Amino acid sequence: MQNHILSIILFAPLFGAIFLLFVPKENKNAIRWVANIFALGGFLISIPLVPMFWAQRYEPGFKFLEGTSNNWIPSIGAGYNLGIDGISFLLIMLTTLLGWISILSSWTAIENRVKEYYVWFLVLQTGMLGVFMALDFFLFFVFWEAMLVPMYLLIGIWGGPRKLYAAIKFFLYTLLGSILMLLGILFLYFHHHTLTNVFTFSIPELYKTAPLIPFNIAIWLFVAFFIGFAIKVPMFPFHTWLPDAHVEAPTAGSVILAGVLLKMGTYGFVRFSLPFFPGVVSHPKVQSWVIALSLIGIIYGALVSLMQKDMKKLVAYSSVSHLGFCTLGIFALNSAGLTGSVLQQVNHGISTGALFLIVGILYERRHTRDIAEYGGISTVMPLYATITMIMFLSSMGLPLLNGFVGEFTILQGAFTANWKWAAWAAPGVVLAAAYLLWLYQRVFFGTVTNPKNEKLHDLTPREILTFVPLIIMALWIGLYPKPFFQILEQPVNQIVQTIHDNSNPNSPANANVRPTADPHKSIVAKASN
Amino acid sequence: MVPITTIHYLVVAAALFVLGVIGVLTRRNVVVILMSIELILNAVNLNLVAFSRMWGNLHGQVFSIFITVDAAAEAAAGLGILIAFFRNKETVNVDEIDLLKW
Amino acid sequence: MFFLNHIYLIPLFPAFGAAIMFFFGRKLQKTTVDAVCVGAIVVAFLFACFTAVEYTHFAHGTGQPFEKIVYTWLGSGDGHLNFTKRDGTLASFNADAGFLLDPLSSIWLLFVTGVGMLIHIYSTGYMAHEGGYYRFFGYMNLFMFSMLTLILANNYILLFVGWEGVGLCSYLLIGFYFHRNSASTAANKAFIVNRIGDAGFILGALTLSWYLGSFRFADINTLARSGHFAIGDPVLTAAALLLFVGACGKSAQIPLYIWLPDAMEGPTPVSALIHAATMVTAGVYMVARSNAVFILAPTAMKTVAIVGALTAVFAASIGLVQNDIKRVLAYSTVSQLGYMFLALGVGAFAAGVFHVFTHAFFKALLFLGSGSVIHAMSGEQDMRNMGDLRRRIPTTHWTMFVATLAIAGIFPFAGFFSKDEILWQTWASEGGAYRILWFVGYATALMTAFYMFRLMYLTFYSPSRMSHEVEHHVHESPKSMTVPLVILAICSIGAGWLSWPHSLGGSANFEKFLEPVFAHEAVVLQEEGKSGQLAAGKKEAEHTDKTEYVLMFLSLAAAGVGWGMARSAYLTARKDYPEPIAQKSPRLFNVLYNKWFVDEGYDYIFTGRRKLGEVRLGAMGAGEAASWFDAKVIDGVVNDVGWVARAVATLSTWSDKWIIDGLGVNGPAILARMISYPARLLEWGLVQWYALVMVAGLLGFGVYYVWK
Amino acid sequence: MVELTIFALGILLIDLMVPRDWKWINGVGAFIGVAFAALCVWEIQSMSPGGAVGFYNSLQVDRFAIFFWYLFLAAAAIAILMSARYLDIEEEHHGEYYALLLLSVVGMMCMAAGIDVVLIFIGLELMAISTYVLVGFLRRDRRSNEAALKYLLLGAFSSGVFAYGLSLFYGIAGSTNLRDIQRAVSAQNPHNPVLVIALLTTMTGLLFKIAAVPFHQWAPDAYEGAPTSITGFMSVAVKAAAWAMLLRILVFGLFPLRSVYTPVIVIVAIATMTGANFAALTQSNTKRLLAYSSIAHVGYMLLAFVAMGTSQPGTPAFADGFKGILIYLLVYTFMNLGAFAVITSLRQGNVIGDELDDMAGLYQRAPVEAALMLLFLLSLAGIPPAAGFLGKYYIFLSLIESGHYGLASLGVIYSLLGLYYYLKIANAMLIRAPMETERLSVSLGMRCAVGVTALATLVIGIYPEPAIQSVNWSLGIVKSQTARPIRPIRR
Repeated sequence: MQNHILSIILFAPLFGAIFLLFVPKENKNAIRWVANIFALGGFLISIPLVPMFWAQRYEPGFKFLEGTSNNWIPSIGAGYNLGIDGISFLLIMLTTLLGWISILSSWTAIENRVKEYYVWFLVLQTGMLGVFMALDFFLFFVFWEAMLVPMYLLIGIWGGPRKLYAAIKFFLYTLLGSILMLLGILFLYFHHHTLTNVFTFSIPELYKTAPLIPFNIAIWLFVAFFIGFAIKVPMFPFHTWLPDAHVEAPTAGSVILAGVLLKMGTYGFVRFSLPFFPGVVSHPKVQSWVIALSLIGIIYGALVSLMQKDMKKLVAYSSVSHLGFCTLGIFALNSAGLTGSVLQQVNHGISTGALFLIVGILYERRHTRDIAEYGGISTVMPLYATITMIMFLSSMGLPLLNGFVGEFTILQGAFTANWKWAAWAAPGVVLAAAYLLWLYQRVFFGTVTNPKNEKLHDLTPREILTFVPLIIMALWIGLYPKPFFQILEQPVNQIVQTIHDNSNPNSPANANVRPTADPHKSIVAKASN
Repeated sequence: MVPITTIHYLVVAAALFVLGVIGVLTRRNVVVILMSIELILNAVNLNLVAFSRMWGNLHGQVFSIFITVDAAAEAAAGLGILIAFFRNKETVNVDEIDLLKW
Repeated sequence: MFFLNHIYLIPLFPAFGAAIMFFFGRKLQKTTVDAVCVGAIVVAFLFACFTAVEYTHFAHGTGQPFEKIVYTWLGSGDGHLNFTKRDGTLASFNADAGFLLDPLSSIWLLFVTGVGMLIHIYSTGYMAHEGGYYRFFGYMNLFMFSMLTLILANNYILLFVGWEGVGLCSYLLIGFYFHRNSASTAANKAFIVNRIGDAGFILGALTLSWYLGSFRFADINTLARSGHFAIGDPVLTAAALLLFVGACGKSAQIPLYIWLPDAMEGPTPVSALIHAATMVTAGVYMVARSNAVFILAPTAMKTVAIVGALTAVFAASIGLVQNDIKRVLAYSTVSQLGYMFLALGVGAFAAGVFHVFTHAFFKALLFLGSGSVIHAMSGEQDMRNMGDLRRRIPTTHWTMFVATLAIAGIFPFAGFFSKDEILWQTWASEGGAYRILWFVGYATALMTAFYMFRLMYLTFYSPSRMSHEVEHHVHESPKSMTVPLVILAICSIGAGWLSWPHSLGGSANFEKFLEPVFAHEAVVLQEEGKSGQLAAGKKEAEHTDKTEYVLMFLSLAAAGVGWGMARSAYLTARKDYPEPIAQKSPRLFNVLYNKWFVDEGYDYIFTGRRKLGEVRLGAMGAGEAASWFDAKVIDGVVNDVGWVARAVATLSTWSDKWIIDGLGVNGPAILARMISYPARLLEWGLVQWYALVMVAGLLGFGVYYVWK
Repeated sequence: MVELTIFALGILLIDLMVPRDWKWINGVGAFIGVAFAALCVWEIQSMSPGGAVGFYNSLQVDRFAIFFWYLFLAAAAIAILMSARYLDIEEEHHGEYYALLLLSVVGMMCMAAGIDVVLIFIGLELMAISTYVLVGFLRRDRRSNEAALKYLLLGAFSSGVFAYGLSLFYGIAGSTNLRDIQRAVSAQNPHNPVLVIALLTTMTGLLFKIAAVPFHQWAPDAYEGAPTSITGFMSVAVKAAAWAMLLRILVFGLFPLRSVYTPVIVIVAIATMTGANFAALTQSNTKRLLAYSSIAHVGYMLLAFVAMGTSQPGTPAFADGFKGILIYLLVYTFMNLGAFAVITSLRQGNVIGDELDDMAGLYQRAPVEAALMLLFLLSLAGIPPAAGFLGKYYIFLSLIESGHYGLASLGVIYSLLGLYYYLKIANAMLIRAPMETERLSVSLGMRCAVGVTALATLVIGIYPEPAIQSVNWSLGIVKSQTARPIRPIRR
């Protein structure tokens, strides 16, 4: 169990999907039950990971290692090699939880082609988990790409009116980034070979050689990776696929998209960009450029969502703003910033996921997301209104709810890196309150003006059940985040250490100086014995 | 009187080749185009024979025989297909063969 | 030590009440709701009293703070999660759920729980006939929880929890009547304006931690007082100013005061509790709490003083002409808060806190009284339709009269002592420019007296202007409402005596009690060359000064004059009575009546809710611009790339077809005649065209080779 | 090969005897023939592991050849499986079909194994002529006739040019054996005009056969017109054979001239990717679309060839480029055949089924096939874990290793375009509503064909190790072109 738990968690959903294939297509409820059981099962079997991980949270390096660096495709040095650290651990738990919730939430939302829907969803689940678990670049890339297909189909088949446009845009946009990233990966792979005469995709191995790439080359590699991840996040100029994808996607799709898929970009930054190119990311120019994009994203996203007329679009743009915070924290390049960023990624998964569920519930009842259609909902659906309020508050970062912890830690990191950054990020917090409260006022306050809204029924038990875990998590992280900080401490500090060791303090001057030869030698020695 | 060297053969062959190419490009009748292709192949044969003479081995001649055979086979197949085509379309003009395009 | 060690329970009682309301409230009877919520506050109050007593024993005079850390809230708690301070050293990122009790917080603790309790009791009567009864009390309890957290926090971040919490509750309570659009708008306004302040606050706290390496008040004060930092240290100044931005938001100072008047949309007890007695004084509390930092930043101090004075007079001027009884009180609150900040700004922290203390009682009383009036008038709030209520609702009348005397600063009511102290300190703290501040404060005192007595006369004395059905509904409020009024009235008389000044032979106990918190500032102030009035030791020496008596007399005179003016103007105000200011200068009246058009200006410039001609400025304007940019430019580029690809494809494959069709339209004859034979080659789908391309390719290779 | 020929003739004879409704016998016979041939190949392989040279030093049965032989046989087998039902529908059920199929395979084998230009040329023509006929096999279909005619004219033309180049090489080397030609050429100055003309004309022939721009235009027409099963067969087997020939001649024989031909290849590669991808974007006919896509794939493979041409033998770039091409061909065989198999199965009584609209709502009509088609399309687009990614991986790797970052990023852009038009098909299948709703009836053979190809695509994608190993094995020889002892084998 201990040695294979990752594989079990990883393939449980896929197994579910295969099992689902044998359920007759006509019997929709059976399909729903099976899918939900497997989704819940997928979540439950990931629970034992928590105590196991907690026991060794301070141990350095990756844990629960599985497979070797070349047990899969020896001839190219790719291996089925899994392992997690604090960062991936949190994201994995988030994925399993959200996977279950979103499958539960689509019980009534999906009426046609039910079977495929759940099959693709479970496949998607496996793909996402794989991305967070892979310790082998080849494996990572396979999961990274494989996961696009189900998402594409979820948007394309069960999406809204402009689903085709949105789906293709999503697929092409992401593929562009990922192929550029592939080129970067291949270069690292080749570079590792030139140094050590070993062909391997093992990420821990590449950690050793990648920082030795001279700056003038590393910068291009960084750009290749950066575009790949920035599109996924999405960061400011690359974000336009997100609103379309969100608006067209079915509710559960949006939940997963916002909750997990976007995190892959940020995860990529943390896991790859920083440790691979410490010299580049710590170069003042590069850093300030990326930070500038993040800050633009924060304010820009908030401003745009302020003026949206479509609820879902509003939430989508708010994600742009929130993820701006995440990237800001990452590229502050210090412990507080990174910790806060990862925490904020989890928080964003929880609260924005919930927001999409909320929008979805109204949409299911009224089949419109136009804000002007609503008003005074809190009189007809009081419970719904309450839950919405809680989630809005958590999303706008109210203390004692999860959002604040992440945002504040990020701001702390940003401030200690450069106080101006924090100062620029602060308006984002204000605007967040502005657009969310305004939305709340327009939808929930006032009197019921639209007769269609008078008959709306309040949340069903199933819908309540989808929110309960999210609210619990929000309160937990808000009230007692200490465990999360402890889980993140070791990996974050390690990354910061790497950057600190490899960054040359007066970068612009001797950034282009090749690193001395002896590290190469040492590496070669390492490889030989 | 100038002795005739391999170069002369080559030039003649090249001329034949070009003629064949031009024929392929310009003639409208499929049969004529097939004949122009024969022309090209004959240029090849001429080359081969001249060279085999120059080197004094038989590879070239063997090759040229094979090519002749091949030319015949191609012509046969070509004519067969052309007949099938003619049945359907009542023409042998290449510029009316434009069903498949873009 | 039981109570001290379990001090964290104090906020938890109301939190518990709120939780009950949240989960089961809908099903509960009104009586149960009362029992739970009011009970929670009563328990909290008693607990607080015992805690305070225990604290006095614990500190026995030295005023040493008591600190109780429950658990590590932010941070990993094992000291490995660090951040780099400004000087490059590492500091651990840490914010505890820890509670601090010292004289300052104990004062707040007592009057917040006390006044809170009274207002809860009052509300049981006032809200008796309102819908969403449980919701109201749930919110109120939640507010008490936040406020107590704010008071008892031992670090800036936990304080921020309460800080945002009270903001949230005021949002919820202002928007209590959410059917009214005006209410929800006012609620949003309050929250967002507060959010602006909060941003400043957070940045200030971050600055402090970045500079001093901690969020704990204890650490920061010790460091700030260690003398390592020069007076006027730029970073500390910046931090102080940022914190003050937060205070401006919470305590409704210029330029962020705009939300408070609108906040009157909430039920009256809410106005009394949140927007008069407790929440709005949080800013004062926070500044007083950070006195060690502020005192090192003279610039910040000056800013505080000036902003305070301006707010005081500005709000008072608006209050002169308002007709909505609650709005008058709201502006008077803003103005009084201005007083408090003026006091803080001139270094008279104790005086400022003292004014907060007294103000809590009489302003709460005024609001509750006005609530009782509105209750009696069955919802009417416009003073133009009132009058002659003194016999109809006697208790309300005399309690409110006491409060008016107090706020006007009539001896020996509470307001007199605190306000007088502030004015005196302002006068004495520094020469020159500060005398202007004194004058401003003095003028404000005059206005205060005027508009308060205007309110009294219009409401209680002048001939009745009520409509008839209203008139015979008028009735005195139930006991649950009047009793708190009486208690508060007593406090409004007595509270001031706690700090009977030396000059009148008293022994300012209140200040003595606070001394340990501020004493060091006195020293610093002296170093700055000011006369350290509030260094208690010096006091006797100071009081040989005659001016204090003069000023006292002057302020009394001002109060009297204001009273007189109001009496002459409004005692006999009949229907559509004349407004004296309007008669003197209509334009000025108009400006004041429209609150100096500040809201409109903000709507034009900052929010963008009003369009300036065709253009929309402010946040919404920016939003529109951004969304346009997003749709047209960024996404436009993306789509254009796609479009171009498609276009190229179409051209590359369909152009020939197009040519042929085009020519086909013109007739194949022309084609045949004009360009008979090369055109045929051009026609796509022709074998020879393919062959030609092949040959062209071959030749192209040759050319390319030669050319290379 | 011999045994295949026998089988081919045998089928012709049987065909005369069997009555109309027993025609499927031919298919069975052909299939047995292919299986038997595979058996023999395996026997040869085990008999002479090092490889052997026969037919008077004109035929070199090395691992390289054997690899390709297996490829051809597999393709032929799948094609046969696909054909049976299709031909019924077309009412063109004749033994010649299978005979020609087998004969063309024989030709391919000669091309793959020949090291003497004569033999290579004969093989080429044998293959080509059989395919001309196969393309025109639907005698009543005008499109088929036209395709065949065009293909024949252009094919003959190109082989003429090709032969001209070969003749010049013979003139230079004095021998038709590639090994001698290599020796002679390396002695020559690579910029000798005759040599260059010879090279260019030869390359014209080669590039025509692999259908690279600007010698590609026959392909879309021929693919569209030909019987779908043949289209599939051509698009993989013929192409593979052409590549084998190209590698034999350019890498084995004319390697000393690579400084001359690589720049040309660069141009061709870019032109091919550009032209094909853009042309494919707006196609409405599935077969034609796939035709252009296959041309685009040729462009990608040419990129790998460029990487080889610009790097020394023995460097990882060279090896990976070579591997890339072979693996690409291997993978491509399965995924493309699979795709065409699905299209073939769309040919129903009244529908031709090669328009994009015929794909609409395929999911509702045949879910399994739609799913597998999706797999093939993703594989063609190079999305892991489908096999296609492996080829892309090697090509990009070789480009990176040989430092062609520009070409690599070009490849990136074009693979995006590629994804776009593959998605067009996928959208039609999965998202659009079906035009007619009756379920698709799929024959057993077709099921086998689709299943096998899908299985291969998926397995190679998920566990590519065996494929890579086999390619390495087959390249063990091509890498080291040093002369080896000649052991004639009698057969």
